[in-house]
Amino acid sequence: PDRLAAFQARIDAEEKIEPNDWMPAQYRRTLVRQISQHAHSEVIGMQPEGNWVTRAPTLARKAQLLAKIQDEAGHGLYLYSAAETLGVTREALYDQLLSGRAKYSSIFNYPTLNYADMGAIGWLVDGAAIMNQIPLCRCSYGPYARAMILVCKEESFHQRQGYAIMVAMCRGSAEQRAMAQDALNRFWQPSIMMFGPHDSNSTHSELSMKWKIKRFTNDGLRRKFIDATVPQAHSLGLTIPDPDLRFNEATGHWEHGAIDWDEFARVLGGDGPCNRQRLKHRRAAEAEGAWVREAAAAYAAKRRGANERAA
Amino acid sequence: PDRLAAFQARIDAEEKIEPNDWMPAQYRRTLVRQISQHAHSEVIGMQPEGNWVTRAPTLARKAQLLAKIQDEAGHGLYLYSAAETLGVTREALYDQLLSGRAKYSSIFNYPTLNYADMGAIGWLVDGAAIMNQIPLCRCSYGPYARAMILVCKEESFHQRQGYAIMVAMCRGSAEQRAMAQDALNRFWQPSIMMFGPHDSNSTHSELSMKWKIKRFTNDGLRRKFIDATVPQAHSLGLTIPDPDLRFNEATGHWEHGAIDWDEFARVLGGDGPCNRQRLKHRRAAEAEGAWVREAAAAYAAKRRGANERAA
Amino acid sequence: MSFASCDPRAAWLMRLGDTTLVLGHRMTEWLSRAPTLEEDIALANLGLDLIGQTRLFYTRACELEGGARDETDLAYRRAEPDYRNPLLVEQPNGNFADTMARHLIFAGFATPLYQRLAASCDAETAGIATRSARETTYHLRHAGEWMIRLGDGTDESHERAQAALDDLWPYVPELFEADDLDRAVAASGFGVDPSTLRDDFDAAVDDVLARARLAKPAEPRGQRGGKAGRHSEHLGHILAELQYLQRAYPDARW
Amino acid sequence: MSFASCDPRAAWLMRLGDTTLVLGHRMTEWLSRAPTLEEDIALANLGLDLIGQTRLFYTRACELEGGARDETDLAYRRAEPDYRNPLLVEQPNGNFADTMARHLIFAGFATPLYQRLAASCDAETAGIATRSARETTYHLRHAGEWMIRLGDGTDESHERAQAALDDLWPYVPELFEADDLDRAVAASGFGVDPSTLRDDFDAAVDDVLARARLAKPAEPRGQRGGKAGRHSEHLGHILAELQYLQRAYPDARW
Repeated sequence: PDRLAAFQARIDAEEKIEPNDWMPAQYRRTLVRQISQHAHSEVIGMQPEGNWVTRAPTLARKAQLLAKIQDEAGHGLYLYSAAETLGVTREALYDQLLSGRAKYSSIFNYPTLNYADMGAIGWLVDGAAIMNQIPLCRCSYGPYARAMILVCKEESFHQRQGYAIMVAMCRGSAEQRAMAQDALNRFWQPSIMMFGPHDSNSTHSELSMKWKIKRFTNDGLRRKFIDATVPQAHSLGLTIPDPDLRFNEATGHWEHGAIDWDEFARVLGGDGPCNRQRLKHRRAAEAEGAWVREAAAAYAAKRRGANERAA
Repeated sequence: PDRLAAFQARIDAEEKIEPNDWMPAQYRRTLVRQISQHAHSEVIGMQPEGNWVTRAPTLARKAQLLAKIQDEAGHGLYLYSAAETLGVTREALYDQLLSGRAKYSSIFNYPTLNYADMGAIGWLVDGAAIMNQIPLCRCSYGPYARAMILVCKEESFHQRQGYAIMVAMCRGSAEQRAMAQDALNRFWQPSIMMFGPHDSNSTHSELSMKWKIKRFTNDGLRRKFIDATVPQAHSLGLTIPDPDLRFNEATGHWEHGAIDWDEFARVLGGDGPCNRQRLKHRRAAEAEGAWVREAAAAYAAKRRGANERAA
Repeated sequence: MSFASCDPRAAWLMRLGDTTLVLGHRMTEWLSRAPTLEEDIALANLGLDLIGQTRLFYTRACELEGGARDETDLAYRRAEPDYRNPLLVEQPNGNFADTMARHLIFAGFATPLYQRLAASCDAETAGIATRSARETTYHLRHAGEWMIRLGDGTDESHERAQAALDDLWPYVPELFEADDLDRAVAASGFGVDPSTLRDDFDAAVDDVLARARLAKPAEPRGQRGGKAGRHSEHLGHILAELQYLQRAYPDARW
Repeated sequence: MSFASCDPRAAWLMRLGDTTLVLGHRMTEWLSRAPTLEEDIALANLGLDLIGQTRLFYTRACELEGGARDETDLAYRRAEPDYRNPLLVEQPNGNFADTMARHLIFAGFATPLYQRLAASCDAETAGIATRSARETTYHLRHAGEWMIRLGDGTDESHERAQAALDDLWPYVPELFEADDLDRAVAASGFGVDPSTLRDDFDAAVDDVLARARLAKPAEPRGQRGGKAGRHSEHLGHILAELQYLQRAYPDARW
């Protein structure tokens, strides 16, 4: 209890908690869960965009997409490393992903169906991710906060790039504009769901706020995102697929219609359009790569043996 | 020696030899080799055409190509059955193919690189095959002769169909005409090689002639093919890729330039453009289907057991 | 919802054609890769039937629409959302059990559909349906016999067959959900309401699964969207290959 | 032989660009399928370098040719025989050993090629080559390290690595065979005669194979044709995917 009070005092003083510092078991658990989910999301998130790399319409767009997916793999690595500072192994976390026990952002269970989706993902999905993640740069846990500074910097580059793709599509042919609208239609709801359930239904929130893992409520972040995004959609000449969306002059905020939380729960629960496909793909890659990882380990062991004999 | 004389007398009298008749071991071996090579050729021959089924340019062409490849699989089945009447199993023959010990027509080791190849294969490859095979309808071995009657009927349909594709290509756009000429350029030499080495270098031939397995010489059949094909090429507006090709007014035959027999030997010996690819594909299909064949066998055994218990 | 054609009859027939086109494409991917030579022939046969049905459905649709488009326009010159096949048929071939399970589901759905469509008020359509029903009756038997062999074969084949069913079952509900277009053509006596076909499907499939010693998966909420033009990621890759020559050489005549 | 451009310098640079384009495409096929996350990043890097090189080679080729075409025309709007890459780079990815063996061969060829091209009489080309040589030097090290790990790892990995080398070695000779175009650009001081690169290639590869305990395959007669526009069956499938959007939407601006 004394330790707990001291811990809370450090948090309240905006000090960073570091790996070797004492922390409540619940704090550790919450962080492991959140960081590893984030890492898994980066890894699974490579697939929907990877779906268009071989078909990217120009070499510049191909390179851009490839670089973005590479960044995502890099984020996955940073985040697994941050999680490992809390005493878990990447293998154990990865195993939770492959066995379906761990969650990842449910947005990646939607398919990418036309090239404008590469724009919509950058603009909306990375946009929503940044809203969620910028406060995490000030998270009380040091390694996580530092990883997020790097991640956010790259994500905001991706977000601008995604918007630029949308601009190009909306300035292009009628078919391209239709693709852009179609992409927005499919990704809008899943994007605003990324902020999680309404505050009234949100678990884990209170403690996370107190421990400064989380600094804003789900609804607050969602509002901020919508306020930023609606004018962008209008300037693209696109229609937000929400007939109830309206600007509230009194509050100065955009108000959205009902969100289909049943769908959110279904997709999170494994029953989205691509959940099975995403995990199957990941498992197949793991299985097919097993002999390579074994070879690398065997080679490293031989080298160690040789070095020891030489020493 | 008496049996041999009686056997030869039957052959000379144009009687058919049937599976249960006595025959010289060499006659049996020659037939097994020839029939199984032919069967293997049908099976491997599915690949170069199969390469274009998913990309066939119209539904009519797709159906036509699919039906043709299906016929080839059917020919493979007939021919393996004919070979089995000589006391070998299809599995044993198939194993010779997969292990690389058995040969198949070397023409199928060339790649199909544009859609006109589907025309050129029908026109030239099936055309050459028919020239080789029509005499086999009168082969002294009954089951082979009967199989060849059926095969030849379908092959000649394929040949006409292939020529019709060439006509359509040559009547089409400039790009299509270029594809047709390119296909002819690539398939001409391999097609005239299909008749085998010059008579002066041909092994196996003499005995095969005496036993009426074979009725015409390689060069004779090749001449017949060239005489039939050159005017067709001209009527298509295509150029035969042989600068030395000329019509001999005295003999009334077309005379071709030198054939690259080194290449023939190389491709036959396993070093053609697609030899490795073709066998790899076949082996992969066999390996991937093993569990299905095992399941079918296990099910059949269970049914037999159940029927016996019931009886 | 938007229809793929202004004429509901044409739009509905196109949907049938899209379904057989995409499944036919998947079948042709098997060519020279089947577990036996006999099965190579059989799968080619299924593919040929499907492509044949596609041509008949498309051609009649184009006639009803007024003749501005033909089968090549429909098969080769449309974008992903214009295709209105259910998601089931664009799922990858996977292993042989996956393909047979997919085909059992397809044929279990298409056979009663075509049988009822044989009573269409449009004589042409009725004729196509009669012929097609004969074909898919054979498909149903073929896929059923394989599911029984695999389900009651070895432990490995049983496991694969069950996994195939479990993986594909989420695509079953979409087949039987009637939308506005289904209801419109059923009401006019031209087409069939797919929600009326479920009992026939269950009877056929239950019989096979019982003999195969396979468990029928619990009814999932299911994945849907293809009938409204919202597909899986697979369709785009199919079209890239299928349409390539027509797209690359728009002026050619093949 | 026919050149892919009237300007031999442009034709020769296009050949380099075709090579990196096709190999780059193969690399992108690995995305999210690598044995480790680190390797996913590494393979993406190789792909990025190759696509970057492609753009530079194509762009300079288009300038030399007179500017009527651009990199998009070259990458997306040509037919199979217009591409002049050696057959090596269009071979399928296969397993990880196949990909690493292919890349060892490519980088062992491209590194000395680019190093000498850095002395091109065309300053632009020399600059591109200098930059590219730095990249492929890293590729050579990366592929070499993996071949060593696989060759000297487990029995299984050794066998796969050796099989990969054996399968790909027939595509080695084409890389080093000079044709009229190679000789023309080499003579003018613009380009490099590839037949002069074989010793460097052998030195680099021999060193890796010795450390990997892998046997260097006997020199085969080899398969060739790609540099003259006569490809394997694989290239058509690559282009169907690569070019799809440009072919399907010729009026779009991306």
